[in-house]
Amino acid sequence: MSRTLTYRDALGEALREELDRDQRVLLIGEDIGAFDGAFRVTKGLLADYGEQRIRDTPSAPGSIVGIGVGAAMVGLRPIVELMTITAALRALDQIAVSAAQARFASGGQLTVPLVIRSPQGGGHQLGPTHSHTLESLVLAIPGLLVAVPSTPADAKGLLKSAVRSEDPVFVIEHESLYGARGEVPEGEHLVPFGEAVIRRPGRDLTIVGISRGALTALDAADVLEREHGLSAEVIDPRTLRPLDLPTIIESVQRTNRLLIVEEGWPQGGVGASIAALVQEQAFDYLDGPVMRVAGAEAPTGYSRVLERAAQASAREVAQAALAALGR
Amino acid sequence: MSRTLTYRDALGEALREELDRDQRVLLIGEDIGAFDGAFRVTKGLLADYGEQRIRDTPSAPGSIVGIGVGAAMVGLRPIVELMTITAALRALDQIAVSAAQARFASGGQLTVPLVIRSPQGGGHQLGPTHSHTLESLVLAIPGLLVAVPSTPADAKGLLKSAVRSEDPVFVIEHESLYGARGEVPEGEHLVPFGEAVIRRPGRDLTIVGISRGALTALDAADVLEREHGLSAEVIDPRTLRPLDLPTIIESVQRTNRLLIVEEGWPQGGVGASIAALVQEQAFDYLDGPVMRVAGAEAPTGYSRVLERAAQASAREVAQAALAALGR
Amino acid sequence: MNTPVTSAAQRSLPDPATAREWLQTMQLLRRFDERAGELYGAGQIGGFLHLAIGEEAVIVGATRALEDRDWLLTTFRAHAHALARGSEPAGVMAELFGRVGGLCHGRGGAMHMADLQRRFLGGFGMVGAHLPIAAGAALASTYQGRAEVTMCVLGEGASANGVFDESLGLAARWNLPLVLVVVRAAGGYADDAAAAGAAAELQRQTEGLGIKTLTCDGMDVVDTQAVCADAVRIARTERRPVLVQAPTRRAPTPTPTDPRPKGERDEIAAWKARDPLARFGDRLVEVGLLESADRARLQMQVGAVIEQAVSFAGRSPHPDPSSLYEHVLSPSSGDGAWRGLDVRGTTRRAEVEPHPREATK
Amino acid sequence: MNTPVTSAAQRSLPDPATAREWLQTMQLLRRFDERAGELYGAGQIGGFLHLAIGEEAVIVGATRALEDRDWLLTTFRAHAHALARGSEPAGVMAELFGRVGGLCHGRGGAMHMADLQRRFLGGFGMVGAHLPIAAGAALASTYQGRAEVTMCVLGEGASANGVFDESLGLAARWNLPLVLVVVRAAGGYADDAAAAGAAAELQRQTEGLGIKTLTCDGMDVVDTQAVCADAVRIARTERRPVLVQAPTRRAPTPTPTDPRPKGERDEIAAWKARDPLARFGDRLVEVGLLESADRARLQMQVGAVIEQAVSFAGRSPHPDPSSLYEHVLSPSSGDGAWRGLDVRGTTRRAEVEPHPREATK
Ligand SMILES: Cc1ncc(C[n+]2csc(CCOP(=O)(O)OP(=O)(O)O)c2C)c(N)n1
Ligand SMILES: Cc1ncc(C[n+]2csc(CCOP(=O)(O)OP(=O)(O)O)c2C)c(N)n1
Ligand SMILES: [Mg+2]
Ligand SMILES: [Mg+2]
Repeated sequence: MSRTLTYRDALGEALREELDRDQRVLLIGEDIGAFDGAFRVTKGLLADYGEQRIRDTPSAPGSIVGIGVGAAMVGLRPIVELMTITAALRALDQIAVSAAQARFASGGQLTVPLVIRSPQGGGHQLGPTHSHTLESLVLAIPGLLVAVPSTPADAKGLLKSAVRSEDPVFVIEHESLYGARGEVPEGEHLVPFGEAVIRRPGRDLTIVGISRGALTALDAADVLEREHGLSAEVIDPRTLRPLDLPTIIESVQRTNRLLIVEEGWPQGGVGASIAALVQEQAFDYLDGPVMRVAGAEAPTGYSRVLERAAQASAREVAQAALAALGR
Repeated sequence: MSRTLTYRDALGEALREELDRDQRVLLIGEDIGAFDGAFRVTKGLLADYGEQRIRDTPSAPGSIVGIGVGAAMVGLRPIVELMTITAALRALDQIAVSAAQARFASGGQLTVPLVIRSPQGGGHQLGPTHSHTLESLVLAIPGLLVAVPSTPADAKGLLKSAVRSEDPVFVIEHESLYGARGEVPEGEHLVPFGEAVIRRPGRDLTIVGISRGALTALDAADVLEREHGLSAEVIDPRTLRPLDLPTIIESVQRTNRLLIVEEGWPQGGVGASIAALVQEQAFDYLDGPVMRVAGAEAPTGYSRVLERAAQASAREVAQAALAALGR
Repeated sequence: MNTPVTSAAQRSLPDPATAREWLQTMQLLRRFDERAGELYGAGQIGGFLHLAIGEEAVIVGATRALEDRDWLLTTFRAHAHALARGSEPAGVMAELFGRVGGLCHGRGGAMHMADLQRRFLGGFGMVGAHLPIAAGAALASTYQGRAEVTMCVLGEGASANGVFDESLGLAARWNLPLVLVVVRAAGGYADDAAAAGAAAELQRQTEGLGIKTLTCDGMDVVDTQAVCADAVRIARTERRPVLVQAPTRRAPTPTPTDPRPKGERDEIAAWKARDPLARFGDRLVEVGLLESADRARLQMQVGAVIEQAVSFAGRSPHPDPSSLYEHVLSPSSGDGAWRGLDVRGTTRRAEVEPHPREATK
Repeated sequence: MNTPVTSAAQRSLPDPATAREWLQTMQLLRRFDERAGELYGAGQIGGFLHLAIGEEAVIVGATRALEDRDWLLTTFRAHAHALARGSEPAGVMAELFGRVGGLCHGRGGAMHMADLQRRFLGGFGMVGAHLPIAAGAALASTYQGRAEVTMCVLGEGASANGVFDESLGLAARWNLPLVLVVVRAAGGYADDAAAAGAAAELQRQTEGLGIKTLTCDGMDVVDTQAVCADAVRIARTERRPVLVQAPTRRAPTPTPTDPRPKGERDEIAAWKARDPLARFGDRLVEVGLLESADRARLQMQVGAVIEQAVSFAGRSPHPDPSSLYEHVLSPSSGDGAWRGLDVRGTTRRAEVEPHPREATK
């Protein structure tokens, strides 16, 4: 059975279910307990699970991740929350080296079943330190799985799968989606990694949307249908490592056109990766270049005008789609 | 006049010349003084310039960069050395936020003329913590210029230009090139940012090589000519931000084929960025997909066999070029 | 934990003009925050707006220990520091409105405000990130032979981050004229302010790093100024870092982005009794340094200044969306070779050579 | 700085079998390093090989304070710790050779060696990175109600990095059974080992963080073991972090990757007089716990073991290049959906649908 939940509560439900299911699961993060978490995802958990399992820490991102790594190596299933993905920049050696490479460096002896959760993305005028979309920095790192849920159901299902993973997983939540509502299956709902979902089938072009970009893509598809009679297929990869490239390629083989929508910076972005892969592997199917709509290559300004200008609207995405179709 | 110098000594010469030229230049880094720097780039500088200007620090990458940022804001021209680019992962918030966004966030009031130097790249069996190629993580960051010299002359000329830049610059040196020799102009030799160089002109396909990849590309071009009678044009962008895309596009418009050689991981790599841009902007000129030769998507193993396996040889690059040419 | 080391009453007051200036600046900060809070509620101000109601004494006291040539850095709780340092209230308010008339032309907002002319380097959103930057500023002064001091204001939350120890360690090693002012605001955002003995712990930690450590009553502007002036003097003349702990208490009323901690309902009254602005004003009146009418007049002037600021901010235009790439790089890098990569599917295509419709082959 | 707090002579020796085992393990470490140095010179071993000649006492003493159930982590100077913890010399040597018979199948090398069976988590190449990991391991033990202790060996260089303070702060806050052993090796790689008073400074810094701090003579295995055993006992029974400082002196002879510091030529003789292996062996002979012949026999056994290890390592095959992606992810993630993205221009093309020569349009 499913009911309507917010993205925030879907995450909270996943945490509770995993805490209930597996005693090895514990949460570590800044102000996740007494303060309920900066975005209230961990609301009430301290009262219900106690301070052994819900561990408040000061702001020390690198060490928090490192502690999670060590605890994971010695048998626990820690879930570490970083208050904002920008804090992950201070912890990137622990993420990229300690967490992601331990299995490899030890020849398979060590296992780091660690989950790192963090919000990213703009929309609330938080300016240059709290608004960025950094999934591409995380994706660059081999040995690290990356999930980017865009719906409450996926938020729950991907987080639960992340907790069961033997490998470290970075679950990147979108700050502007915490309040978004959607149907969420009750109980054991696991979204497998590496399975994209076609959010809307279509014939004329394929739009791949990353994180909240998947929702913008859906809105753009509406515009394209309503105003131009065009049928866009919208794909949400849901996880970036593993990436379900076959589903994207299969779609492009049918539509012969691809547009990628992401909020991150364009240089080295996820869109660039997918564009490079698709044109490498399906060049002969493409009737035009793989196009991208990315965030502007600039820090995020505080001004809401500048913040908005840095991200394309659904209408602008629709325009880019028209351009991709040569119109 | 020019003489033959090693890449290491060319860098050292650039440092000396800039220290002599501008009193505001000072060096900050781990063991750069008494120990001459981990790779001896700063050899003898402490004796010649004293401890006010050559500042040894302990291992605290984030704070070292942060100190450089503050000193740059208040009028100096600091050059910060990080012993290995992996250490930059621990300093990435200072690099990406404090250094790269201060000008923007302050509406143009603050200026951060900071140079960060760090070696990257494998070749010495240093295993998973000291061998990686992380230029794509640095490139992702708006507001940060990025130089990747592949020759001694460029090492000198780009570093000197970096010191004159009003914007923060990350100069990424290649660990395996410190001993490489080449002609280096004496005295004032400045390589401008955003000017790619065509290292070898050709007709049949374009190969863009990043950092040491440019040298591998040259070797591959030799193989292609000798063994296949093919003429490859080799382009070394030298700086990644700004990127001299016009030179690459112009070349592709002549050759209609592009292969990119880089040592970094493929997801979100520099190659993916360039591939995405070129197929977007020169699709109709391409007779086949933009192809990439990147480092394997894995940590670097200590074993020299595994380390070698993670990087393509010139011969493998030549093979990829043949594939790109549909042969 | 909040017990001041030196009771406020023991510190003698400064001269009347100075005392009045301090009071009026505190009034300015208070009224500005009250209005900003309202305007935030009304949707005129966005983002995280960290108010400083209750921190007026520590902010004014600390900044009044500085000379014009000194440098100042603070946390995300930045706009009050800009005001105290002398930035135009209109420019500060316009920044909160995200307008071109703002100190940073609407790019930084409350958390990242800077005013270089007043040697206020900002406004730093990441906890602790400004500590090494402050050390670097102090290094630049020393290196250039100028007797400037850098003051870095931080919340106690930053002291658990490794940059705290790293920066202090380097500042001590390099004899940097750096004054850290740790605002330990109970009832704040982070949980650890609640930990008993935290101030003593921090003192031990800091002294363990070899740093001279003082304490002031952050609820008393006179004491704060006196202790910080001492710290600044030591930093300037002895060229070494000094840390000042300032226990304070922010108003326990809900604020836009610091939601109200639990169980503090009864504390509002208690806080009012300690309100640093009211107490300082009362004291000035009591000792005859200020007439009650004068006090009201100062307050009225402040009110007028702030209404002008609000009005200026409201009239100032929004940044033009096309200015998005301004200040990403300096003009020296940005002209010609570089242009922001605005990937909108089509934008950059036009900038390259005209495209043939057909392939050349 | 290297003056031991407790003179070695004052500590009584353990029982003869134990003493012999310690001596022989020290001999093993020494001989292993000497051979490894030669093999490095001969090109059989690559990378950075950080030798531990002179650290035999601190390594054996510290690890002999642990029980089998306890966890151990160390720096890039890892192979000696693996040996001391009981890893097969053949597996350790094969790892240095980068062969499949190595502890980590040639993937980690000297700096990243681990042996999970012996609860040796590694081998961490980034200065200080292992401190929070060690705290996390200690947390896992406590959380699961097991009275295990985690020992984390670090160089004094790591104490200037913020992770040191962060990790100790959290370990203290959470009452973690963690023992840090700080090897302060003069004459080493980093410059700050030379700083006078650094040990006292670190003690002050650590105590400032509220951590119990002990000192041992890192050149004396008996003293090191005794002090570390004390630390382990406190950590285990009182559940709190303890730090042990161990001043040592690595042999000032040039080593493959720690080039010889300047002006230490005369120090070789001085070092020989303090050589922890020679001194411990001499003492055992002096007090009659060991015959000279026995000592030589132990040494011979060690020599034989090491030659076997060298021979094993030499015969062990190199990893197959096709195994490159093994252990990047676990089989549960790696099967099916994920495969390493080996971009060689052509590789992945074949894995997708067969390509039509012509476009479908
Ligand atoms: C590195 C980092 N992590 C998390 C945050 C989110 N954050 C914003 S304010 C705050 C609490 C800071 O407490 P304190 O330093 O005491 O300052 P106060 O709010 O009391 O002024 C946190 C954790 C941040 N800004 N930076
Ligand atoms: C974060 C980081 N920065 C720099 C290095 C390079 N490095 C390797 S060994 C070393 C010195 C370490 O000194 P110490 O911690 O005292 O250990 P010791 O060599 O004395 O055992 C440094 C700086 C590194 N490994 N990690
Ligand atoms: Mg606080
Ligand atoms: Mg050392």
